[in-house]
Amino acid sequence: MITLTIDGRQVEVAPGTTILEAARDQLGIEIPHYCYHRDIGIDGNCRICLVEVNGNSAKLAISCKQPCGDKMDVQTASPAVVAARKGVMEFLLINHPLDCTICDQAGECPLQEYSYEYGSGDSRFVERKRNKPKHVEFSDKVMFDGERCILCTRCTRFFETVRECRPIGVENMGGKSTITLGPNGPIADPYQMNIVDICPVGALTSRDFRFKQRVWFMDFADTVCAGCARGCNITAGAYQGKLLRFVPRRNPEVNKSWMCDDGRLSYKDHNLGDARLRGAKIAGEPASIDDALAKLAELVGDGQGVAVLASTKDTCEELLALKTWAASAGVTTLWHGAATWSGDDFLRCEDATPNTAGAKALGYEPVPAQAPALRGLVVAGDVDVPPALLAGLDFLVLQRATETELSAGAVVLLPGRTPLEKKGTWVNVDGLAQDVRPAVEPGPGVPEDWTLWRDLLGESWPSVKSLTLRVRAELGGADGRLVASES
Amino acid sequence: MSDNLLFIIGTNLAKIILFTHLVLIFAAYMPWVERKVSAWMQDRVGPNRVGYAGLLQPIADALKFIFKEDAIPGHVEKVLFVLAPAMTVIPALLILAVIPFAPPVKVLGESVQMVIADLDTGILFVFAISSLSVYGITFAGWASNNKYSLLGGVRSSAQMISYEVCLGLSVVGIFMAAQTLRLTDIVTLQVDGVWNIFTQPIGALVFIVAAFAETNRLPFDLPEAETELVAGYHTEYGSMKFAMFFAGEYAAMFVFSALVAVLFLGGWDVPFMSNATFAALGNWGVVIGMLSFLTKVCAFLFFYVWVRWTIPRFRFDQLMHLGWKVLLPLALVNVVITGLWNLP
Amino acid sequence: MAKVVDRHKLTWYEELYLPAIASGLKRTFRQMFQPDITLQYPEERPQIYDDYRGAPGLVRDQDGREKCVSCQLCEYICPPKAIVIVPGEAPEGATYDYSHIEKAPREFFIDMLRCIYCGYCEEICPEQAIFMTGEYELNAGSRQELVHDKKRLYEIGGLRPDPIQKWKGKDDRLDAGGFTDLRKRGAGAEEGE
Amino acid sequence: MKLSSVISARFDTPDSQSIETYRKDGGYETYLQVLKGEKGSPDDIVAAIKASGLRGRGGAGFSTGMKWSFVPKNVDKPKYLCVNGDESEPGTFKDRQILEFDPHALIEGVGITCWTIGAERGYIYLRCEFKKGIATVQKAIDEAYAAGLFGEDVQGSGRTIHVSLTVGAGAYICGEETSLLNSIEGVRPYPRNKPPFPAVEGLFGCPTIINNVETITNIPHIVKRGAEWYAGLGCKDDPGSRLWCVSGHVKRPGVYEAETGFRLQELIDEHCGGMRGGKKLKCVIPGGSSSKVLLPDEVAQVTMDTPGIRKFGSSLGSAGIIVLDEDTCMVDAVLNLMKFYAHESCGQCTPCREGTPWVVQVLQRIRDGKGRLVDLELLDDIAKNMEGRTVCALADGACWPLTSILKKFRHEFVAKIPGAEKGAREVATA
Repeated sequence: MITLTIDGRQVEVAPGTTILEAARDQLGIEIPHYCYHRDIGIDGNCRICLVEVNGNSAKLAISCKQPCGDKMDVQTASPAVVAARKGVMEFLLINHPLDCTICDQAGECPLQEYSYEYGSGDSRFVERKRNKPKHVEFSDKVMFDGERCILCTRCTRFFETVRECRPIGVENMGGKSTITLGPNGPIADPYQMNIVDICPVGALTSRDFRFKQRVWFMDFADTVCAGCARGCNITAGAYQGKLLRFVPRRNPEVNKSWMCDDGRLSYKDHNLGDARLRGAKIAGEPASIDDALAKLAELVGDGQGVAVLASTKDTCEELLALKTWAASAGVTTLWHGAATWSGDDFLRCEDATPNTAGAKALGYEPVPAQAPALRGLVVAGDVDVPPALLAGLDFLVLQRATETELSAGAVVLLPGRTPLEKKGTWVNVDGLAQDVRPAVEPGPGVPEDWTLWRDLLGESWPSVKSLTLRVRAELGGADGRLVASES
Repeated sequence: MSDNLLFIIGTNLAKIILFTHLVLIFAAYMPWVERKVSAWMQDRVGPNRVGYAGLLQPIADALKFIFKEDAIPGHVEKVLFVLAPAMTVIPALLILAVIPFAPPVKVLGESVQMVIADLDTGILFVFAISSLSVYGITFAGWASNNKYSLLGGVRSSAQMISYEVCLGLSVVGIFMAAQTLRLTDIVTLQVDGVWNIFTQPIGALVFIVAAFAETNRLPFDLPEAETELVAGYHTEYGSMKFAMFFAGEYAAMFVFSALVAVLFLGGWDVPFMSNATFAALGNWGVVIGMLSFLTKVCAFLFFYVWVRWTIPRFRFDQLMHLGWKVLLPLALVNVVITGLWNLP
Repeated sequence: MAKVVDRHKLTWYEELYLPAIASGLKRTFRQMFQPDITLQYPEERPQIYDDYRGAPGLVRDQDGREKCVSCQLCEYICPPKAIVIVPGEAPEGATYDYSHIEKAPREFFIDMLRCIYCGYCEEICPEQAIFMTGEYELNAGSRQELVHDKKRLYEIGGLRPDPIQKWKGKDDRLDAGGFTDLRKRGAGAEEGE
Repeated sequence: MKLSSVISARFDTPDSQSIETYRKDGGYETYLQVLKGEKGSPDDIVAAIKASGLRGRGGAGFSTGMKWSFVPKNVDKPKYLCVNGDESEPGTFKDRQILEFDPHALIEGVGITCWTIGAERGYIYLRCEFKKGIATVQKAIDEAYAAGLFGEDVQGSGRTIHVSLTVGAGAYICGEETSLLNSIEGVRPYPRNKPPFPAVEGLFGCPTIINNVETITNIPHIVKRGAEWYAGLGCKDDPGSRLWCVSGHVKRPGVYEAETGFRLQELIDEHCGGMRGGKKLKCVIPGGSSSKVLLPDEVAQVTMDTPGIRKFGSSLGSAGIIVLDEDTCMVDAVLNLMKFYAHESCGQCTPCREGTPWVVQVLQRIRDGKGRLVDLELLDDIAKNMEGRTVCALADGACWPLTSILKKFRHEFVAKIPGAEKGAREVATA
């Protein structure tokens, strides 16, 4: 271990730790930086992370790359450092178009943040600003603006180090340098939109989110992507109850700082609009939820010949409540649905639902190839019902967010929430239990899914938390890891 | 006095119709006057759109009140809510019964007092009835089922009760001096003698202040205090019900102005004229007396408006302080002094 | 440090209050005979000064371009939340000169029933696109009519020549950014300021 | 002063480029001796180079022997030698002479150095503009291979030594040692952050020594004639014989070889024939464009060796002596230089990428008569913000001539600023 002082405070770090990491992780000192990103490594070109090492104010060291040395004395805010940062800020801003007014990055832009701290109120730059290529379509998902670019090369390094390809690179020299597309045409990488997130300025913008809304008007929720079993951690942004974007949230155990483009754009699937089912229906006629539940209980009767088919997009809490009700109603057949898409070797899983592991752990089984003849079927959540199950049913109960062509045949229709409106636990493909939090509210007539089964049971669980505790107990592992046996 | 029943009914009916309409016309035109005077004091023009100098404004207002939808909010106590406006108007008009407007008139050779009911206990009747008007306001506040209204009503009852005492005590001096409660007699005594305002200055001061309070006029308009209570007890009222509160307030102002005139300003008296002079002039004397009386009433009504734009509203504690700790002792002192002065 | 001002001790004369009331009455009475200063509104019109804060309107510059780029700062600053902007891409056919502007409001609503005429929107606008105009007569038959949409706002704002035109004429110098111009040395291709 | 001929000794030999004439002149003898171990162990040679006091001829002037001794021993990675022939400093054209007239001397140096530092391959990195040099060197390499001087198990020594030629695209930045490595590796030639130094982690992540063409050409001479002989040449603290490139307003510009320690004034007056057209000397940039400018009275005193020139705050650099006469407009001169740096900045680090073009823009404004007095402070400030804040020394190299010219010829800048002369005079007298 190496001992050094940073801003007069002594810290002990492992050899090889950089000054920036030591200051951030051990002391919580945020040293400004643009080119450094903890998941794509170090480059050292932006020169704003300069710190003073051992009182050498003439030649400052870049903290993102300089490893800690024993007995080092680091100053992160000495006059020389602040002067250097101001100098770098000035250089960064002189040719920057300063078009925050039309820039989607505004509000979450380190250039804005650091210029608030280190920028000058007025400009000494009276020359004409440099022109560079603007609105360059890097692909159908990413737009590039060369004038805003500060050439930190995070984007090119993302492809080089994380995706091991080089669809874009730096072109030209000196002040004319700009990021440009490679000879193979538009970027085709399925993880390309991550460069939009890591771009510290508004040079790379998502063509999907472009000009949709200013971020400061939006509401954000830290939750988990429902696109596949990986369960990438995301921050979902919504404006007035409508989801506008997903952005990956760093979790070194699951997705680092990344997520796939399809998952990122899957927010659109959760904006249901008018298609949403509000309130319950009995035989196609609107009914109160209480009446519908009573009808359901009456239909199920003693549970003989009735099966439950649950979606693996439901949270463990919902699945547990459903299971408890099924057990009390005499229903012993618990199935979970399945959905697949194409996986890859990076983040995407074959399994396109987020909670298959949780459903398995709670005792739900896949629908068998040879399904027994059923009297009735209760379908919970957004799941494809195998047509074989529908043959010869006396009754079908559907609980889901929207109506489908199956709804016509359902005796009882119950409302449901989308994954982005749920609160609970999902267990991802690696058996990690993760918290899901609602990003939007569904509006009237759509209670939380688990309350339906609670009301059928007649229990008085006040909130989903009481279920969460039981889920955690059932899954084991205080740290949230799933310990339940693999079937 | 004639024994002819028809004659009695006829003359009384005529007096009732005459005086009531007089008061109602005053009540209708008083808002116009108030708005005009307010405007002048504030370097404005005032109503000038409806008719010449806005003279038809009261009619426009009345039409507006009549044709407005008579909405009764769902949350109110209906019976009292409807009753309350009437309970403020009726006492104000009832007091008219004992106010002498002019010297007795000769009709068909009979001398008829220019007062609807020339009671022996006139002034007591005034106090009895005027105390009733507080019920209207209190009921309105209560029935509106609204915290502002209720506060207005509560303030009003407290204020009325406090100042009722001073009002009563302030005129005791006059009775003591005049040794009668009949208002016509009090006037007659002043016509030949000195106006009571000169003999009873303290009583007059207390009475005038109490009169402002009793009519909920500035600086004592706490029950409706717009800035604090929205509109106090009549927040929930509209259309004709509101108009009745409105009319009640102005009618009460007229009545109290008349009382001031009768009790302190010599009623129909004109300076340097005696009862004999009035009698000598015959029915012209009645006309002169009546004009003199109405002039005094108008002057006092103007004084009402004038004070409104001069003195700001009291705080509630100041109101109580003034009523109980200043006016009441003053009135008592006045009684004592009058008593000593008139020692036989 | 707070400064303590002792309350003036009233003399018995002052404590009577009656002289003060009398002088007050004198003042108000005198005031009755002062000339009226009222403006007879529908017949007479007030003088509208340049900095008058009437209904806000959006302006176009001398080229007829809409200056608003829907940065939504006015929406952010608006104290009564009267402004709602639907941002969007600049319309097709924007002139070459202005191709740096990629954004324009798709819709722009100001709810005049909410507007408090504070002028913050004008003050914060980085594009000088929204101005408080001299328009003060707002009346309508319905609430909806008083929610001004983009069309109405441009009617109110009209044309306002822009002395700076910061977006204009950038693209025609795509290759003349000063230092790049080694070949045309001294040709004066760079104008400096 | 006397001119010397160590490196340039064979420049006038007819057909000096061919291996036959070179071997006839005693070439490759030292190399073969070294291969056989007759000149001692690698450590002995490193010690000899150290003792000779040879300094790098590329510009920084770092001790060559010292640099070699930094190569870690006992690593199983391959080691490399890179010869920096990307001669790109304005005013410097000495390496070209070696490449064109005595390529075998360079190649022999590469062989000896590779053997000494344990490298398997030496890269000779040339810029693409050296058309003739590239052809000559390539031909010489082919001849050397044909003569069996390179390859696996060279001359039965058990060592594998290759030499190969790499041609860059002609960027100034490729003369920076780490971006030269990047260029050889085939990636964008951005300079690398140091540490790690190339001697530890260089080409392809392996220990690498990078030396200038002239430095490597000196090696056979030192190994052949001994360290004492070389240390006795020229000035004591900075010994040796160097190629001096004189350009600018002198009668006879060109490459002169001389031992260090002579007086600059003598070189100009005696050998270069004095100022062209009899004009007066205005200033001299003594070590390629990236060094600080010297005024006439300084030129008269300065001796051309590292300690001697350091007294006047400048450096020998790559020995490119640029002489300017009295007619030169210093604003134009510095603008010309700054345009070069702005054009050649690689664009990696923010201060250099944004600062150099800004300087150009400000200077252009001043030249066009639209400057302001505050612009002079602004230029100083930009230079201050660039200097020492970047990965490589290009920004520093741009700042030094800028600040020194701005300081020493401030009046010329002020004269270009409309209406500023009066104000400046007041400032000066205050």
